[in-house]
Amino acid sequence: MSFPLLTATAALPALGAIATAAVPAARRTMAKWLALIVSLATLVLAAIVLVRFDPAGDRYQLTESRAWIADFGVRYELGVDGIAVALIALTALLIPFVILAGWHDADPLETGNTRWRPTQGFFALILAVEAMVIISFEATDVFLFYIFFEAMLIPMYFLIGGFGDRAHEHGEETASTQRSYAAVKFLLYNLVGGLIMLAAVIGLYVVAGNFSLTEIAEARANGSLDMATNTERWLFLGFFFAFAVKAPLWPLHTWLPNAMGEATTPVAVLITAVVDKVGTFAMLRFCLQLFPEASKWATPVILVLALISIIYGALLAVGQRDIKRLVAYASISHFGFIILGIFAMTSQGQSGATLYMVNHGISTAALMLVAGFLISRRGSRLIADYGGVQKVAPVLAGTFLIGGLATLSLPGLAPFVSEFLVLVGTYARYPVVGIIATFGIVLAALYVLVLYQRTMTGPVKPEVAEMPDLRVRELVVVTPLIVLLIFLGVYPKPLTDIVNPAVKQTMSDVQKKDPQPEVEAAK
Amino acid sequence: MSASAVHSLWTTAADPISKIDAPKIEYGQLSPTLIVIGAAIVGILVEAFVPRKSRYYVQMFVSVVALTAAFAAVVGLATSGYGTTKAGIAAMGAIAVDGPALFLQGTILLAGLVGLFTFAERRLDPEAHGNRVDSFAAQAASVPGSDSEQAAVKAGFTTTEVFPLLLFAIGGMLIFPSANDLLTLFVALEVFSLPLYLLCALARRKRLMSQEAAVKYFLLGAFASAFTLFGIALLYGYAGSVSYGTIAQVVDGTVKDVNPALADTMGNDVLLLIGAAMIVMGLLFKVGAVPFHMWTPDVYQGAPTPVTGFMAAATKVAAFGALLRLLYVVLPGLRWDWRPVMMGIAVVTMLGGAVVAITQTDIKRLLAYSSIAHAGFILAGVIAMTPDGVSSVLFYLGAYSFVTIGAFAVVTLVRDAGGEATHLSKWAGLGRRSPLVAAVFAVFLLAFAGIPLTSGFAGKFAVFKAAAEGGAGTLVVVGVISSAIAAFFYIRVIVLMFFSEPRPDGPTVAVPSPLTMTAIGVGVAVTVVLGVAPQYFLDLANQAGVFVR
Amino acid sequence: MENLIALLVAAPLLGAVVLLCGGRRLDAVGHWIGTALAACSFVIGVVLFVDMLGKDAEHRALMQHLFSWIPVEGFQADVAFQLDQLSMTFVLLISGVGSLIHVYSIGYMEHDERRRRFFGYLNLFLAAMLMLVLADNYLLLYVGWEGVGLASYLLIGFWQHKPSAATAAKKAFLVNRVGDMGLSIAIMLMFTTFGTFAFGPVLEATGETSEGKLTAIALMLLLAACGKSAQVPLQSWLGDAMEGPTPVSALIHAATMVTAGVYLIVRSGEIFNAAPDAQLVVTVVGAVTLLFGAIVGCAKDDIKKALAGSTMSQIGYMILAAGLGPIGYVFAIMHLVTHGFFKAGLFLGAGSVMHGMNDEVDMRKYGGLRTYMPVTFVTFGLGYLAIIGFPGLSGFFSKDKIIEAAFAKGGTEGWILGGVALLGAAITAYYMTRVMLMTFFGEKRWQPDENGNEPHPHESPRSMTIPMIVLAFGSVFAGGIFAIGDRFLHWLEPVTEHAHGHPPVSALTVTLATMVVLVIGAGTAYVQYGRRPMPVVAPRGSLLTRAARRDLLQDDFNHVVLVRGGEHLTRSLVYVDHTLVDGVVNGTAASMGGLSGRLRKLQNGYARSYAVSMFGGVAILIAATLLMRAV
Amino acid sequence: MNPVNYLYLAALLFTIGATGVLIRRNAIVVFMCVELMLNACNLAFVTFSRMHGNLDGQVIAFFTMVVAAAEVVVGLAIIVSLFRSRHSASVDDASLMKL
Repeated sequence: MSFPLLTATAALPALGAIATAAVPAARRTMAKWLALIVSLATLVLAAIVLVRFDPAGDRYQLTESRAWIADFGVRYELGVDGIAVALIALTALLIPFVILAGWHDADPLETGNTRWRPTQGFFALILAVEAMVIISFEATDVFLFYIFFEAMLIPMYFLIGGFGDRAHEHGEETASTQRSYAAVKFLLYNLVGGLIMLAAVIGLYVVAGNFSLTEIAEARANGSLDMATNTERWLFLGFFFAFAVKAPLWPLHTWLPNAMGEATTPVAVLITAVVDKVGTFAMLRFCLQLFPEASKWATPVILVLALISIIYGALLAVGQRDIKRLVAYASISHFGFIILGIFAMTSQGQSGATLYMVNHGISTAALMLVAGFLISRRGSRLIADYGGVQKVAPVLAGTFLIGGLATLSLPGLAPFVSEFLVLVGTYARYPVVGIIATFGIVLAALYVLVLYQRTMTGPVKPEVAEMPDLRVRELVVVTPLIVLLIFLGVYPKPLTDIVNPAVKQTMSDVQKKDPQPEVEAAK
Repeated sequence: MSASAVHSLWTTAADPISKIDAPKIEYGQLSPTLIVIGAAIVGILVEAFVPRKSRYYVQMFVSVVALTAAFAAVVGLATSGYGTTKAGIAAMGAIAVDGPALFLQGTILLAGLVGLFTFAERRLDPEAHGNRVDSFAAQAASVPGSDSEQAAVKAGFTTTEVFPLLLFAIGGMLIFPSANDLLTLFVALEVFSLPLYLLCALARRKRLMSQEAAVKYFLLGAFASAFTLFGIALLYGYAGSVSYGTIAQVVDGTVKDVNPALADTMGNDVLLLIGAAMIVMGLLFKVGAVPFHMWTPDVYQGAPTPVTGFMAAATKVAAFGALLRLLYVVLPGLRWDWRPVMMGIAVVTMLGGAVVAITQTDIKRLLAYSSIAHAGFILAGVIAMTPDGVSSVLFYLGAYSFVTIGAFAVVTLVRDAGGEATHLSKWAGLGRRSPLVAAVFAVFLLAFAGIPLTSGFAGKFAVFKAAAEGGAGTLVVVGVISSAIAAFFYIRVIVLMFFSEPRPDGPTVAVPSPLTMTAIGVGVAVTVVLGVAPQYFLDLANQAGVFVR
Repeated sequence: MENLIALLVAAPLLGAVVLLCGGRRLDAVGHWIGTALAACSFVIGVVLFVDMLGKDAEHRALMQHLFSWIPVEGFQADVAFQLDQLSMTFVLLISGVGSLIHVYSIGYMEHDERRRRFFGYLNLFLAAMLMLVLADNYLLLYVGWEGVGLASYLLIGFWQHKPSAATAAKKAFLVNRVGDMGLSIAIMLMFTTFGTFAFGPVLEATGETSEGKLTAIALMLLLAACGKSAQVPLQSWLGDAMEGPTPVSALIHAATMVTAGVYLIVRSGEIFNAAPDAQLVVTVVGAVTLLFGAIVGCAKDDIKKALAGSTMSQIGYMILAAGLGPIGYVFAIMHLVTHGFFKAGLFLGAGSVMHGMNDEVDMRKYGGLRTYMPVTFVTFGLGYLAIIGFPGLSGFFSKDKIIEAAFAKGGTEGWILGGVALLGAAITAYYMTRVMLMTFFGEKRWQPDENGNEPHPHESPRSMTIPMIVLAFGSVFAGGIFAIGDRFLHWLEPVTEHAHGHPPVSALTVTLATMVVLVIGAGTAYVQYGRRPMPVVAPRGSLLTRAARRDLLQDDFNHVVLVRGGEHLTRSLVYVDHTLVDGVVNGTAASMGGLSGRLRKLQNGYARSYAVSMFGGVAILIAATLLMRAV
Repeated sequence: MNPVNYLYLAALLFTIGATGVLIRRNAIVVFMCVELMLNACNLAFVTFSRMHGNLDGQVIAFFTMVVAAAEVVVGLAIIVSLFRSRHSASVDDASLMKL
């Protein structure tokens, strides 16, 4: 067995987390650097995975398989297809920026207490999340995936509840109560989803007898394992519910605004840009592969929900008074697009959805992190507290605008490619749905531009008059993201080349063909 | 009733004594129990003859040696195949020596050993008059707050009787799951119950609550065992024998020689059903299943925390062991009658425990209710009626007991002026004051909540899996729902510890001696190991999954 | 040769990148870099033009394939350029006028400390606009399409500290987005219909699909065009867009960007030809806008807003012509080009005036400026003559052709459209004369502003006047050069095939009619504004006037229906999200708590009640067991 | 006479005992009721032993007595200590812990 690259990619941040947590209280900066270095090393490993991955090769590559819990029919099986590779790369890429952006977010308020070591905890938890996210992208064993899909909640929970924005308009007391409310809400929502999934997982075992994704999918394909229609549907629902909570899909979304609003910005980025992707990813990998029939059966409802998410999320984003909540609702709208693309069941839709996961990760990270820098300067998340920043801090405003334009998927920036693919893919099969979804792009323009106008333009508010422009550290965070946004917007080919084969596979799993263009159909 | 039968009764009674041949006892196979009981008796003698100053150490020594030896014996028996191939009935049909018995005895002994450490902890309470004291009353006989109590405290008395009591309890628990006839079952039940009643009354602080707990536990326990006994009587009346094997045969109708009297009673299933129900009730009482659970919160809260921990862990193990044997060996022929009923009980137990726990404000009561909910989960596995069911239950018990002892051990550390600070509000901000302790407790809570990568998840999964395979899918769904509800209050505690500001009058965390540290350490270790790599223990449980008839 | 095409786009793009990322150290030279790169792409354009003239008409189109952009299963989008006569026309117009306006801006923006950024944006605009007209498929066109939208957003809002400017910019972008929605839906339709959206394949395959499909596509394209070219019903943004610096208004909101809609329709000619109904709608939209803009133009006292109205109306002419099909395409483009010259000229003139008048825009505060700023007066005057279609000047030829074509549509439609076109011509003459008179004639009406410094009207610097002069030349001669001998027609015919329309009345009659209405319009204006003194404060005016001042109330409509309605919708949704969606969850949690609290009561601490529960329990147990046996 | 009647008696005694546990307040009395229940069991054992004509029942009866005695020892100890600290043997007074 060759060097277990995938295991290493996940294990490195895990070990890094332990090491970081072990750093003594006084050596705060050391912990930060350690975490940063580990995350960068992980990035390198991810890059190696990306390189070693051969789009033309087998569906799952770099596979590893070890015995684990034979009694539960569980094996330690890893393997990546194009979609997973892309998302692993995204994760590994974003974490260093998250860490950099959160450099000072976890400095302890009272330095006297030597027992309490928030900084170490903060960065250790971030690395732990990274490890778990990566391995859940790699897992090709349903149980293994489930384990980390669930376990991921705990570090996230502490990240949300334990660390919040420094200055809060209502004072630290309310802040902490709201934080813990948000954290609990996050955990319970996802835990309930996970537990319902657990029932389905057990059901799957009873039906299939093991958890190997490849084996089950194969057995489903060649008919050696046929589920009763209702069984399949129930199992599908069990899985989908958990993923829909994580994604999040309307009406299971309300935890996201609270979580993103109360958490520190880097953590908010972690949630929406990385962790939530596991949900949509899992729909693509597990729902469609394991329960193709049920997926098709549920498609109409899911499409409607996705549509609602798109419009509803956008409208609510327009109505927000809080920058971070606004971005959160925008994300809900975007997740609607992703799910739409997945269940449109066309190559364009699914490729689009996959690209969308990556692009949305980058664009939201850019927008949210800049927003975070803004908030950290003024100490308020209320849009109304800003105005005329553009005049005071042009670079900040500029980057903010670019992030916003990416969010409204301006052509030339990465999100446009994915969003358009999703729309085209959806339209090809469900024209009405496609057209309704298109309204989303107008609403997106609305909430982004309103946000920009209210915060950045107009007469300079006295409170922001002394606001400093972006610092070097912050530029280091934002610039690469923006460059990436533009690059992937102009030349997404490298990404699509990796993704396309995997999508073709998925399409064959669900036995769906792309609708023929009318003209060719006529011929 | 035929006259001949009566006559035969007389004649056999009139036979010369010499006819009775001495019973044949397999001392080797019974050694674990014998060692522990023996040690307990030694402990009594120690109390009688060893000077007070050195009793503590001697008792410690005796108990530790005994438990270790007993555990070694269990391992020895298991390795020499008594768990699998050589499994059989010992002591003239009174005791079964087979896989489940040995597995559970092993678990009980280890739990007992860990529990013993928490019993022996003497660093937590502030020194009274220069004597290190443990969490037991200086002199149980003295009235709380009286001069005699003061004197006892001043003299530095400590109730070292707890050690022999603990050993007796463990001895009874060792017999309980391996009892192979109803009489042994009943005797074992009493043997481990009575010491526990006493132990509950021996708290050093909050003695009134402690005594109240003891009274409640005792009266209700006695009440329950009366029912059990009557059930035994009825079953005996039905089958004409109290040995499991015979009863099972009678139930299945495969019994060899049917004398007219037996034929008479055999027809009468009412005896059987009522009897079975009453015995099962007694066992359900011990495991704390709704609606026989109501003693649990009060007793758990009032009893000295080390006792609570030990009780919560070991009693459950023993009682579920006995329940398994009863249902799988004696009453399999009856499963269509009891299975639906047990399902109902499992459902109400899972939900009831979880729901009521939501609004608890005392950490010990909270854990009590959580233990009720867990009893429900385990019942789900019991109901599976498959070998997987047995092994999953065994695994769950093993995993659960150590988490429990560990959790209660942590509870003993958090103290303020009035002893242990068990009110939840006092735990606010514990994570800030002493992150390590809080983190450890969080781990236990997560295990209780069944979060993946903890033993709790592995156990829950095993049990639910067995239940689902056994065709009890509804139980899985209910179980999942109640886990969701349960998660809520485990999370509440974590929130309290980590996300809320510490109170100025908050409790301090005492630095324990290696004893308690070991207890907690073992708890954490087991939690993590069984969570990450449970395979070995699952195999163990699988091998141990077969009862001997 | 074709490898030069990419450079057309690359040059200004480079400029944009350099200027926007360059930072303060480029402030000194920024405007030069920008201008140089704009000029550079103009030069390349000329080179290509010359080269193109060298070839014979059929083989003039050049293609350049750069790289495949979005390769996905069954979906092929390339970054590829196509340079045919149509594109070439635009390239020259855009880069030419663009360069001039760069030069102009050097002077105009002299005192603005963010001049570098201004030039960056201008270059960005050029790049996007050139990509728009050079793209060889609709998706790439879409990129340019939104690119110019972005540039216009940035430039309208260039003076962001003015809330009005920021709002105007936002409004422009949003309205355009609505149009863009049309374009993207059109592209989706093409994809599902033809499996591609490259010009060549799509336009060839039009024959192979139903008219219904084509009509749908055409209407969606029209929607896009309306958004970009400020046609009814998406015209509302253009007036506000005048918040931007005047060069921007000249370049983007007069000469080039707003005409992109016309380009789109002409470019998609085959589709429209095959969808008559859609064409009819196009002509109607054109006609309506034509009048709408004209009327608005009559009422505005803000010189730029008046010109904006006129722009609307002129583009209305072009759209109308484009709607007429093959008989109109060429004239649409021709008018577009000439309009590009004179309207740019007019705006630059206006800018020059404002420059001299402390950025005063209210024409009622002008008057008699001809003596103060002669060059501006002359150039503006020439532009004026051109736009009203004074015989011999550009506007005359191009507009006249359109009116003819409109009549040539035939049938009642023809008469109606022609009539509207004529009426429009009259109104044009009227409001332009009005502008002219109010600005340059009569006696001076300006007073010191509140902080007492009185404007000192003066001629603008060379950098500003020269572009004006050049454009004036354009507005004078372009029309003639194009029209005489149908040069322009022959030049474009290979791309947009041309059909000769036969107006019911002779061309001469039409021309004469045009002259007549022209005189009437101008005359009325003179009677109203030339003869009697102009009140500094606008009189209340007739209902129509007041409506026209408010852009015929369509803003109020938008405000009431869209803005207010939207606000209510979002606010109620926020409420729903918080109370309903969230409430359900929190409700469940709360009810759980309540249930728990109630069950707790059972645990009342009395041992005997516990015993009761046990007793009851065992009773139930027995009963149930027996029951199980019974059933 | 039919031994079954003794069973009825046993059941009766048992029920009386159980009822006593439920309705009496004094801990001692409650405890006596429990003992009564145990004795009811004994009666049942003996009767069944008689019916089945084997000695198991009688043997069990002896065991039961011993166990009962043990219970008395432990029980009284606890109850007395409770009484001494509260000066009341009422089980209802002992309700510090509830909810």
